[in-house]
Amino acid sequence: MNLLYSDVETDLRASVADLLGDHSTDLWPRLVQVGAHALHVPEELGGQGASYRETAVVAEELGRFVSPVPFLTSAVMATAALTHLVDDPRARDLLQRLASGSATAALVVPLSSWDSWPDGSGLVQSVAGALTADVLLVPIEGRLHLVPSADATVTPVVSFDNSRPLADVDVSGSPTTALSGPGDAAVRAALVAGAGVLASEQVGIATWCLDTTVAHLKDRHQFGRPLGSFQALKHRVADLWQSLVLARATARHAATALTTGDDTPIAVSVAQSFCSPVAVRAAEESLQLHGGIGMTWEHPLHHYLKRAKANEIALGTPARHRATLAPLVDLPGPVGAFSGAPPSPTVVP
Amino acid sequence: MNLLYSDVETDLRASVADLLGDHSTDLWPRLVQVGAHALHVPEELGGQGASYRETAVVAEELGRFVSPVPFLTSAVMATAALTHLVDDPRARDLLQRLASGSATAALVVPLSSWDSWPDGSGLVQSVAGALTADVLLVPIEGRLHLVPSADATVTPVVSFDNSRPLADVDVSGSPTTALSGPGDAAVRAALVAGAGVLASEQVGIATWCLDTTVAHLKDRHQFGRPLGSFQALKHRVADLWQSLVLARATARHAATALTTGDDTPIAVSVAQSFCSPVAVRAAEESLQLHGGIGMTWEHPLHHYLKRAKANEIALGTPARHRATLAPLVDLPGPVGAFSGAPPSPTVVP
Amino acid sequence: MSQARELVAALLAAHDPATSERLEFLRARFDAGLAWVHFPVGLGGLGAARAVQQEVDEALAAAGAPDNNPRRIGIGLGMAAPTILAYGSAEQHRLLRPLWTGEEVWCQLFSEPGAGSDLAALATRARRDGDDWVVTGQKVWTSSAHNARWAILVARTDPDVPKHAGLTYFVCDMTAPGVDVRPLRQITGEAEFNEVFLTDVRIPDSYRLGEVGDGWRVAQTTLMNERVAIGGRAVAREAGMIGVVAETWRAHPDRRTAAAHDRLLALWVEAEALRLAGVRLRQQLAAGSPGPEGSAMKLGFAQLSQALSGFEVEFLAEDGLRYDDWTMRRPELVDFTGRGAGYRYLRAKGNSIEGGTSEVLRNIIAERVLGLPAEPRVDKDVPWKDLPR
Amino acid sequence: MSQARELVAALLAAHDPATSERLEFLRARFDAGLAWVHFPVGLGGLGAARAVQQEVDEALAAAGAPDNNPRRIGIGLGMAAPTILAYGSAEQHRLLRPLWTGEEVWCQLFSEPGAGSDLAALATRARRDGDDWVVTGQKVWTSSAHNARWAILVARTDPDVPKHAGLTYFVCDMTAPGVDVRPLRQITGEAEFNEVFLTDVRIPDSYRLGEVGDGWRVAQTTLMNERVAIGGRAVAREAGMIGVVAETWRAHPDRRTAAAHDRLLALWVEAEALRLAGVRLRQQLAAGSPGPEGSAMKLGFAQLSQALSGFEVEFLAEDGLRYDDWTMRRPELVDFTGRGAGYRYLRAKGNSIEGGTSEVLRNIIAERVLGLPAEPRVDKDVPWKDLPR
Repeated sequence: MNLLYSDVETDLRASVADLLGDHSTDLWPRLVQVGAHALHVPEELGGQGASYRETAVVAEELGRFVSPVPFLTSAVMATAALTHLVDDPRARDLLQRLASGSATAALVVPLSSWDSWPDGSGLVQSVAGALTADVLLVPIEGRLHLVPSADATVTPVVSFDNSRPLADVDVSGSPTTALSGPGDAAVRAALVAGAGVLASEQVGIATWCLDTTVAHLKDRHQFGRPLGSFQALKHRVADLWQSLVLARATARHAATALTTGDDTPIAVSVAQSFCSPVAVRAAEESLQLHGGIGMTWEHPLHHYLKRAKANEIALGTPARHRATLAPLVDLPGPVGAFSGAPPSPTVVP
Repeated sequence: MNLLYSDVETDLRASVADLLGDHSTDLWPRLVQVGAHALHVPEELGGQGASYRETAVVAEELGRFVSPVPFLTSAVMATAALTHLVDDPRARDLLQRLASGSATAALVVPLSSWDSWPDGSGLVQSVAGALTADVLLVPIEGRLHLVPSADATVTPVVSFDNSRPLADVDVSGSPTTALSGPGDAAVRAALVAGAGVLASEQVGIATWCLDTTVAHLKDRHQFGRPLGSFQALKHRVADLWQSLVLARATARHAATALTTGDDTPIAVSVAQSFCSPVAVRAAEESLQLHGGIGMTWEHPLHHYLKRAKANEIALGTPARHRATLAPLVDLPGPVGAFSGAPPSPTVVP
Repeated sequence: MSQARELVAALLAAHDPATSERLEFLRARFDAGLAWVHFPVGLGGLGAARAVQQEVDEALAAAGAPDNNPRRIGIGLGMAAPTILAYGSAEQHRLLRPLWTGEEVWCQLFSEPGAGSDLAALATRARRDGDDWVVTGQKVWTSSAHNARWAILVARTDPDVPKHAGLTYFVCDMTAPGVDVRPLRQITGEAEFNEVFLTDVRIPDSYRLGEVGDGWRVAQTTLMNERVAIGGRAVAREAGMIGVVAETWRAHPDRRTAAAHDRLLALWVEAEALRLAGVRLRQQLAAGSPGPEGSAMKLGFAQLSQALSGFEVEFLAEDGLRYDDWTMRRPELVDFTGRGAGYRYLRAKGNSIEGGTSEVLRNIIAERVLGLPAEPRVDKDVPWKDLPR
Repeated sequence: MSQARELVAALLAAHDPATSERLEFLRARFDAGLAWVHFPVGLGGLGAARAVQQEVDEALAAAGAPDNNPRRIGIGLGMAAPTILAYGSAEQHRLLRPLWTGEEVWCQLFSEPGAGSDLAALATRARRDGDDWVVTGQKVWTSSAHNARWAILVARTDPDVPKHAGLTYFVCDMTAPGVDVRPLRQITGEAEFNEVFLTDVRIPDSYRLGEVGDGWRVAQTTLMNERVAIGGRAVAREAGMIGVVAETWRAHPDRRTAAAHDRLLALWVEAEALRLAGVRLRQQLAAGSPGPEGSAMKLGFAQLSQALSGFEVEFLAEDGLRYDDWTMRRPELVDFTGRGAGYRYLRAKGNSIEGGTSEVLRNIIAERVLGLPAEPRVDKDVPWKDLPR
């Protein structure tokens, strides 16, 4: 398991960063142009034939820029679900459309889903990516169904994180096409891939927060000295940096595990449960160390705080991932005790 | 509810501190001489007729000096248990002996007991105060039994906290005298009084740790400056002081509640669960801020660390007290979930 | 005490709250010396002990008398009034009556974009011009500025001396030409505060409070009263943020987990500890030995609000992903616990910044309470204009 | 690489591990250049890349060859040897062979009671006397001193210049008259370290490493190698403290609570994150770009050990109140996770102090990694003798 960034990955990061730093044009088409949306899709399905390691590098950059693109939802999650059902030609067709960049798709589950999700035959709340998706992937009674979003009721909701806007989705009454193959396993694959890649996004967010804070502390003077010369503040950013070193290692490991299929469940839940608190703390500390300016709408910091905090809920909170880990690492809970994850109204395995 | 120290309490503190600061003589007889061991015992039973508020002030000082005296075990816990059974003349007699200072007693439960304790008919491990007690109070089948310690097997154990040495106690085969009245309620009263007073002891420990650390930081120079001029260290002791302000308020409230009978269960569990982490953190931070010297046997700090950490377990860990609070403050746990306290081999209500 | 009781009775007799016009009643109350009893006679007070106030307030509230909506005019009552009383001329003292009745709202022009924790470094310039001062600069974090008739203002009158020595304190007419108030939107979406741009604003010298160059000392009076105000509130068990979050917990049995349960209980205990510390602090104040525990309260309040509101958002999980409204509102009163969980989370972030950052509080505790030595200071003897920025 | 393989084969052919005497084998291995392959030829090495070492070690271990018990002689291997190599004379280089074979144990005489984090402030004096230096002072935290034949020593040769400039680095014969080693008992009850009192100890000038006054720079080589050694160890999942505590958890189903469960899982995740960061760090080292992550590892290791061992004592509750043994032991090797939970808890407290405190590490990270400005320094240009103490 190589946890470093390869030269190819470093180049990829640089070109994605260049692209994201230029706010003048619509980001998604340009990401598609460089193939960033289909990195881990096999070449025979129209993708780049790279791996989740490269995909995770793009996710880091999207975190660093809090970019509002359907990368996680379409390029990672919907793609992972369809890849799982690729024996069905309709899944294969859609996958190729996604890989070509001519369409995006969204999995119709609440963004907070991890080990359970509601049946999609009724109203599904807080779905990410649905507002811009061309096709919705809806889990209904164990099968994944395709629904053109034009046929569904997609209602925008006021989202805590405006950079990943949510919608309530209702496909009851819409014509749906059931894909053959194990729909639940496909959803699970999508959630695992999403969670693993999301850890890298959190690393990107934390990286931006640390870098921006360090720059601010060097620049801003109080009491005749740069803020960054005050030891209490230095120690706090040193601690942040320390956490980020660890977070990056877990995120790289998760991306590698998604690629190799080795150690995947543990690697993903370790990364998810470790990286989210680091990203949230980085954003919170960054705000505090910026002082008043960090409380303003005008400063970009709040986008990072909101994205980091929403990501902490997305695809399983840290506590839920810890509960997932318990049996995997042979650390059982109290005898006869509750597992730690709240029951969901409609639980699908 | 008055949470301040009265003038009487302040005077009491000063005279106890004088006494404890003089290491030349055996402490316990001198504490008895000033009546510190029987403050909250009614005058008609030979006590001082003061209250748990004064008792708590003495406990604070005993914490500040990590004094190895049977105050908590005999003057607080055994006394509280016997007070509960005072209708039995044998209990009354023993209480008067304790109040006169001619004997000490110990309740035969593990020092870690809170909401459950083993039946005393077999071996009871890790009992505090038993090594020096004249009489043992043993809960057997719902009654409290008196056993002269000469008749019991009291085996010293190597204790983590040498300032409150423990013993394993076995009274099987010893002649015992059952006191009339509700023994379980008496044990419960002893544990509640002990836990409430122990919070003040923790405040005393934390106070010593903070004071000693501040003095060290003023005195010790590194890099040509007093350590206390380094902002990162200043902020850490400021945070300790802040926690201690809160801890002191909870400990005063618990002592007041033990006195008035008002709000007692909540006040005691709030104080216990709040003060122990503060005392442990104060001792741990104190060690770290002293650097290497704090790691030596020669420096007194380790006695405080060991006492604070052992106290964290004594009479219920913070987590157990939080579990106790849950129903009292209407914060129920997950539906159908485990209550948070581990089951004990022999549970007595 | 009985004097106050008699005066209350007389006021109520002369101005039946049931029939009196609100403002008329408040003016009469001020004139009766029952506004702030510890103020001097003639300025809304009786020269009485502070402790008497509570009795007066309770008696008037019991009689159904209107109050002056103190939260709405907090800056006037808590910060401007004590400073005007301490340093004001007789002419300036006339500002107190409409201040207290709420006819005239006050705001505070202290903070600047370049001077936050280091308030004494502020750059807004006041140049003497005849009987006036001409003021130019930018102030920030000004609540109520858009409603305010008056402001208290600190400006730099001498840049050639060290920063603390070159400041002067003024009363500023917010309707004067050159005062431009712009809403400052926060991360919550609201614009609770303002930026205030001052461009050649003329302030008569008679609006100066204290001596020229003495502004730092005058400002200390203002700020000390702010801290007392923050630390002094009485709260009931489970009031404030803990109450809201506990209700959220009770309302969602399906979302509870055992780990979250322990965490919430720990926060509940911390909230109760903070409440008890507040009770103890007020008892110390009442006993005449205030003590420095107020800074512990403010530190703890910020930490707890942030921990609780962060917990709540995570606990709500799916619901925590939603927000109530991002449109730019202009609330008249701040309510830290109002609106939704997302708002509470974001707003609480300000608690460790506004009114003195937690970092400055820790410095104060370390140096003034614990007596630790100050760090090396590089800006004490340098003319303000030469300080690195 | 194939050269090393050939040499290993030749060594094994000439000295069958099954029949060779241990010391004889180790000497032969040193002479074959297979001790530390990155050292020069003739000094136990081949002038090869560091990466080759692992292959050599594995091949020899597979053949059942004895090793030099590296943990027992860690200071010699990790600190003394690289410094002797970098600064030593040909005569001094002869110390390397018995150092590597373990025939001669080394210790380190750096820390003093008055100079902890501020090592450069040390007060032990070395005065020139003919061809010798005469050394007097007190050193502390010296592990292995009671077994050691040699020490690396930093002493002050010039108190009239700023502290960093007046130091000189020596090799000290621990059997020389005036060297008094006393056990230093720790809070665990053990005496793992020593105090070393030096009274008029004579050290020949030929035992000096580096120039007079250059001791600080020489010591940096020593300390840098210490840090690399700390950061460089490979660990398996659930190795070290987490493994012990996880086993305690598994062994006590009756003591488990849901809240403790979540806490333990969080610590397990942190241990795994630290392990992965270590893997990544070693990959960076292997790729030739070491990076500063070693300090993150040491910080994290100390935090985690302390959190885990504190958790374990509390989890054990009644059993956590007991200790295994308070008699003063003199362990030859430190085992952070050995003995009982109480020992682990107490011993872990040293992890954030020994080998550079966590506070110093945070300073280093902030200044050298993140590039934040240093704090104002008051001791840079002051003669050592005039520094406040």
